[in-house]
Amino acid sequence: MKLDRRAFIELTVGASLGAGAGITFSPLPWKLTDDVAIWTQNWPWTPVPSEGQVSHADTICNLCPGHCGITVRKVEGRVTKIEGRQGYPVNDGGICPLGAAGLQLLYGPWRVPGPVRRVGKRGERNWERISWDKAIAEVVTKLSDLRSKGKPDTVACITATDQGTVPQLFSRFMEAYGSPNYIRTASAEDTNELAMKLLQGKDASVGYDLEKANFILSFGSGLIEGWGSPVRTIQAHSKWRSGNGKKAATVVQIEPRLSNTAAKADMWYPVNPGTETALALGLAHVIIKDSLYDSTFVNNSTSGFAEWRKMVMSEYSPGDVSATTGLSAAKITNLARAFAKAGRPLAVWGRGKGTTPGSLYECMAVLALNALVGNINKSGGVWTTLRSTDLGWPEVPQDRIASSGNGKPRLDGAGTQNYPLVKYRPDELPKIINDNPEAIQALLVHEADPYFTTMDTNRVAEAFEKIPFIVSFSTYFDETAQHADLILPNDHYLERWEDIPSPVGFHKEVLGVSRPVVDRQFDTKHAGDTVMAIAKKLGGTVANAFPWDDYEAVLKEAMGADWDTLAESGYVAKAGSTPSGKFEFYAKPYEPIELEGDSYTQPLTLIPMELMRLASGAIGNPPFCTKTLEETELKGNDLFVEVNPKTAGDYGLADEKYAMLETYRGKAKVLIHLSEGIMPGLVGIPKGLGHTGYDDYLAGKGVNANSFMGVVEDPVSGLSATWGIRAKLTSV
Amino acid sequence: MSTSEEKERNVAGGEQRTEGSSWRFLVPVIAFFAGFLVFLCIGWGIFPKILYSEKQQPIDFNHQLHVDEMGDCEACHYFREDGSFSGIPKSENCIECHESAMGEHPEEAKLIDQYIEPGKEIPWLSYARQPDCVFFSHAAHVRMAGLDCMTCHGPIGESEHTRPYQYNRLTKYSRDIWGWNIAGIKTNTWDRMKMDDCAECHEENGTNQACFVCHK
Amino acid sequence: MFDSALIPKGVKRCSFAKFFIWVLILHIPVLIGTVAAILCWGLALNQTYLNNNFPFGLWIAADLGIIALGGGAFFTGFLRYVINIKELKNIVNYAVVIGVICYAAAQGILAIDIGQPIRGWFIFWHANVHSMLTEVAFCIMAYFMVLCVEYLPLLLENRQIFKFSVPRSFAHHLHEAMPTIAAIGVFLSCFHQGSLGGVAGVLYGRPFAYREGFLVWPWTFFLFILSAMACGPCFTILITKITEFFAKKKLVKKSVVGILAKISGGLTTLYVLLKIIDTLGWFGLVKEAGAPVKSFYANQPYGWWVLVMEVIILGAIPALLLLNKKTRENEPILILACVLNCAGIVMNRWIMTVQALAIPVMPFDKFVSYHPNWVEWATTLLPLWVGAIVIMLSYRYLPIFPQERELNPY
Amino acid sequence: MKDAHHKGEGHQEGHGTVYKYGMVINLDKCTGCGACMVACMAENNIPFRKEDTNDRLTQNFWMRVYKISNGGSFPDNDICYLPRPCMHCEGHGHHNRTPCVTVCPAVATDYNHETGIVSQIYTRCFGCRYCMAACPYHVRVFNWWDPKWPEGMEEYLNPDVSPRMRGVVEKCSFCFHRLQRARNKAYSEDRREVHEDEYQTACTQACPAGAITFGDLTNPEHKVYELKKTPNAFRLLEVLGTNPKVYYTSSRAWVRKAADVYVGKEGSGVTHT
Amino acid sequence: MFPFAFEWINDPSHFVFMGGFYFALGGLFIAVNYCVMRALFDWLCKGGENHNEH
Repeated sequence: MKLDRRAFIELTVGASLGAGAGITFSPLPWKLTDDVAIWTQNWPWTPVPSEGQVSHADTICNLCPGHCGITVRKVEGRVTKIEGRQGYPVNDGGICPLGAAGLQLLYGPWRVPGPVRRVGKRGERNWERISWDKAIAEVVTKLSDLRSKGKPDTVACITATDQGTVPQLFSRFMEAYGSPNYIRTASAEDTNELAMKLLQGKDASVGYDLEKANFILSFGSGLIEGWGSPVRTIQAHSKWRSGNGKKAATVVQIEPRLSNTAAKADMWYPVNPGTETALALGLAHVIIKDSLYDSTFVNNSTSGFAEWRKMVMSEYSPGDVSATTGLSAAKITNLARAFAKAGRPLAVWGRGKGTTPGSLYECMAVLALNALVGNINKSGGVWTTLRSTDLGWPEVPQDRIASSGNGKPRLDGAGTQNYPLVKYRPDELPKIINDNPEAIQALLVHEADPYFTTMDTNRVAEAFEKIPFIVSFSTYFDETAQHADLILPNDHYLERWEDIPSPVGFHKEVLGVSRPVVDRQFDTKHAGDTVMAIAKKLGGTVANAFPWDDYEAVLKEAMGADWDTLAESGYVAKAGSTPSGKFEFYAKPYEPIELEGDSYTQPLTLIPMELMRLASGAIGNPPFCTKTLEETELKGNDLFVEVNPKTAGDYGLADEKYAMLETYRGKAKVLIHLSEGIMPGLVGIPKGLGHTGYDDYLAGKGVNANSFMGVVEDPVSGLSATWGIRAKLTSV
Repeated sequence: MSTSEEKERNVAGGEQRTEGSSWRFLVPVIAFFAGFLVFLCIGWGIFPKILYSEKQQPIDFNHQLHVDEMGDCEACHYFREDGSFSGIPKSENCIECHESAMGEHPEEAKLIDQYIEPGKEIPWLSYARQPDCVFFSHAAHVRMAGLDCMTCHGPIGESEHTRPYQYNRLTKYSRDIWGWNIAGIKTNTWDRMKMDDCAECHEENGTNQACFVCHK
Repeated sequence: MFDSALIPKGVKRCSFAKFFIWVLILHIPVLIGTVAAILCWGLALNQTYLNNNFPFGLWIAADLGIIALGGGAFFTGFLRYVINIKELKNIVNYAVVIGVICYAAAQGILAIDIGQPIRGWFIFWHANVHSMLTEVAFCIMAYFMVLCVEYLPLLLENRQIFKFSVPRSFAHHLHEAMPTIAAIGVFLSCFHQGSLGGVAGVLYGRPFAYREGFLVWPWTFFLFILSAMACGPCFTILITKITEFFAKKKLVKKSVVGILAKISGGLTTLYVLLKIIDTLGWFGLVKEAGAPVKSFYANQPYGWWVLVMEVIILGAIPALLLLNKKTRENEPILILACVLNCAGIVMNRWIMTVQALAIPVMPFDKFVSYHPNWVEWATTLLPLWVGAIVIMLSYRYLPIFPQERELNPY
Repeated sequence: MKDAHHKGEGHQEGHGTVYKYGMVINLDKCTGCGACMVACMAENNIPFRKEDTNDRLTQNFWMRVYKISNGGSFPDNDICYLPRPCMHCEGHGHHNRTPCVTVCPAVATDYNHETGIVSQIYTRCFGCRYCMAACPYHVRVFNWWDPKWPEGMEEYLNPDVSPRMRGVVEKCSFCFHRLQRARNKAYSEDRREVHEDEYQTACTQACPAGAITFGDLTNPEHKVYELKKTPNAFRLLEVLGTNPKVYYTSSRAWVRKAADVYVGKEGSGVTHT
Repeated sequence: MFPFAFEWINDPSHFVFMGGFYFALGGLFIAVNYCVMRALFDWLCKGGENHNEH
């Protein structure tokens, strides 16, 4: 058979048709189509979480001073969910966005993997891993060298709070080492404690019985935006709203901006910013004039009322106050009457989330209002919550160097003659260090991020440069850690035992203990153990100050009788001890807090906005929370400042367009958001953005609000009373 | 080939045929059937061999022996109190008896020095592992429907040796899921555990067939 | 010439070199389109400007448009084989070629548009018979097979293949069976052209696109069929004119084009009338639902001009131009009318998909506008270039135009 | 051959009773804190990206809190937060016409008569996104990217919810996996019904304000049964006839009016801040 | 797509939809096969003579 071209074509066509038919009648093509489709359903890069025994464990969230009880859901060893703990006296099952996103902080790439030493310049973020012994040895050599040079007082230590065993260990270490400079980060607690000292003569803070009050007058407090213990306050707000039909409580918000609290309030009075004290005194004026005040309480449980009354009645008539605050006299009078006549009225102080000290006079004026209607230490009123910082530990042995160091005055001037009652003035540190570079030779930072949270970020940066040796105990690579020389990472709050003091603004005392619900993820060590290890290595009296061998022993002993209930249920709710003692009216004349900058070149007023979905304290915002930010707050890497359309019209600013925000302290490009919710002439900037630490889920997004504002000293308390700054906005 | 001659041949439409004999037409037909048979064999015979590959279990486990010893399946494959199913036991279940060697079987020796002592989990290859998108509730089937293990897992309880774990290279599914017979013919219920098999059983018993009953 | 053995007898074609250069030039946009497609498949659909507000964008609008323009194939086939207008014999072949290209293009674009193309066949295997998209997928796939079968005889009539007796008799028998095949094609096309209309019409969650209707189907079902029948022939005429321009020779007699234009004119007028009635009916429906129609056209790029442009400028005017004889006969006006008609239909498809999604439904929704990015444009135009290459090949090697030899004796 | 429509009543009867799960969200209590959004993302393995804040329209949210305003000028401006999960629309008629279920070409989404929940099966969906066009509430989101968790973060993924892959549509499932677990528990106690407190969604459980109540709308013992009848209760886009399962209550008239398709006088629609 | 599939329900919409579809596909299948068979028979029985008009 001759194989010519035609036959060849016939052959191939025949064979290929046969092959086609053969394949079609075999499972090959159909099975492959099915399997390739199934392959797309199980791509190797799509994670498959491992199954296993589900268990729950209770602990306490330590991401903010709210200290909510949380229940952790675990699958075998993995923690998969953080939920609010049912029945916990503070938050009873609810949780806030930051608490719910806590796992992103536990497992995130921003965790410090182990003790690391800085390589290269500060802020360049490259580290080398070293062992714990070597790290501690390095700290010890540095500290003992300073001690030998007789300069123990040049060591400073910053912690978030001074209550609880770990902060007490740090303050005990500082005392044993010989430095008086143990400093707590600034917050409204400073002013509350100072007010309590002045007005009640007690070492206590202010607690509010929000749940039972039926008329809430809030002076700019972000009640449902993170004030006090956020979840507890939001649940109180729900009680006020759930009178099924008739309202359980009336809420009045006094704030120049329509915050979420103002929106949800029954009445929102936008007063000119900075004039809240005048309004408080004006309300007092009307209450006294109409003699609506609780005379029995005022007569026999207060002192200095006559003089205070004279001061209030002389200058704060509704007419004058309406001139300064911009609120009509009629409104002021009606508000005062409504407040006084309400069954259980309650005036609340602490602007925003209470992260800045604010004006002491304003705090005392608001407390005086409460005193006027006699709701001090009564249900639905203001409670003095005693603060116990002594844990019954033995006396701190001090050698010669230590006692000489402790003798020296504190760097930040707290407790010296010009600031007698103040315990800590953290916001002053940058100015002090910049004025006297040798002031601090070594800085220990625990559970705080001063580099980010202290006002006037540029000065802070300069100050940090001047401190030769910085040690951070941070669990995450936050700003301070990134500018530290050595990081001795503390365990994550889900990995460690720690006693948790009573939540901020809570009228009852709830002592909690957080327990490790997941084993250590990284080579971290409990900060208490690290401090004790350093002390033991330093030797001498510093070592003797710590008779315990590990932190758990410290905790058991410190908790004493409560330890059994704490170990079992994780918290102890103590009955509030009502201290006796008179309430003193502070009759000094009031001068308003002037803002930095001049009103001619900087016509606008910049005020910080504290958002519920944006962590503005030492903890960086986890990615889940940053994702929930509104598109009128953050877009790409630029944050929006809120401006009233009228103001924008006057200064040629357009919606969603760039503008240069300039103040006496800082300058940066921002986006403009026209909002009818803010008073003309004001510029609102969200607090909590502008991080450089953590990971680029958060780093580089927005500008740090603190970089625009500087410290304005409160004439009465000496703390920083900054509530804003004069600013200029020019469209770019 | 000049255009004229070429045109002429075109016009004729190539009708004159080469002088081949009349069986010439068989050439494509044979080619067709040859191709057909070859590819049929490839499809049915060789393809399954390539598609499925095989692994041995880490330990050759003797179910029969353990069932005689322990009583029934629930001894090792038990229900947790929240109703979820524990599945293949962890090595801590084995430690209860095999802390030290109970006989001189080589597999037990292997178990002890490779897994019990170092405290490692035994990486069992689960025959009936459903993909991640499937939610299978043993409680619903064993407790409520009263099915016995044999219906889906077959007579694994009486097996003396673990059969090799065959899995599909592409989808990573165990062969027990898509089925042993490439043609999809199912003789007993445990030969295949695909969606259609679940649907078939649900259909017969009138149980709910909404998507979220079996999917997650 | 190199490939003279393949060129049908009695026609003149340009040199193979010139032909090959043009094919190479066309390969540049094809390459760009392929790169865009690979980007979409490889890096997922974030490469486009589609988002959660605009799940449908240029791709779906182009799909609907291409299939409406490809309606010329089924309608011309319907006229030629079912209504038996013999004259159309000379253009039905080209209509089929255009149809194949359009339907292949639509399926190609869909393959890029869906998020998981590898399991796209689930639409057939796990079909939900109530969904308009299932109906579209089934009928497009089926009609594409019909079109391929209609294209097959043209392919077999290539000079070299025609030499073999089996293909020759197969082609002959196919011609005999063509009326039944065309009838099946019409049956299928009526369904999927309608379902494409139903795609938008059934969305009762979108007041802008929702139309009540007849039994199961919304009015848009019938409007889309009618508009496809009206504008399909126009598109065929347009492509024929363009081919004649590039081929620099007359390929189809004026009378044949005239018939198509006349029928198309009548149908376009009917379509515009029904479209106006439907729009008015829709105004009533929406008012009853409480949404003032004004708000549909309040957001800037989609102002009232959209409605005017779609129905009047690109609808009524071409209808009138095609209706009366004088303008229909005049060549440039005919081309203008065809262009306007086709543009009107494609715009209608864009409005029923992208604008329907742009109009905010919840009162507190923000209006967001969308425009396609280069990846979407490149992949949408990719089938256009591939189609051009296929037309060049078919024109060169297949006897598409029976009247060509008659019109250009040499 | 099955005779009854598997989606119809006959077949889905199953053994358990028929539930109709729904939600009542009190907008007076809701503070807009976003805990529901975060809890939902943590529970359902929802991915997050660095560039999420660039474009809100490609973000993946199952529960999204809308910030709505009455459009007044200072100081009469008022804002309200409106959490929007999936409405699990029931539609009308015997064969319900849930907008997204009727349009899905591959039955990747289905309305379950026994629980009233619209399921979404990610392995069946091939990403044609037609259901996203059909849903007027913007509930359905598409995986424009392959989800990727930073190194180490896959530890916290919840095994009850399978992480999705690129190219598929996903939406709020009313935390159905919790009903699956609750059923397991019920079966292990030899009962079929699931009590109100055994099956609550992640957002309901997390809400600090207790604004979200979840339960069976047809069961008088469940709280939602009463709450949905309060005079101030309303539903989003009621007039369209989607018959959603999520009710909202608000004492403010402008909030109630902001829910429907411009119902009432002309141009009563609200602008946005 | 097939009566044995999971989604298949014997109700009018399935019969109409799938019926129409299989009708169309079947029609096409028959038409094409008819032509193929006729072509093959021409080739097998008639062998040589052909008709070259087309």
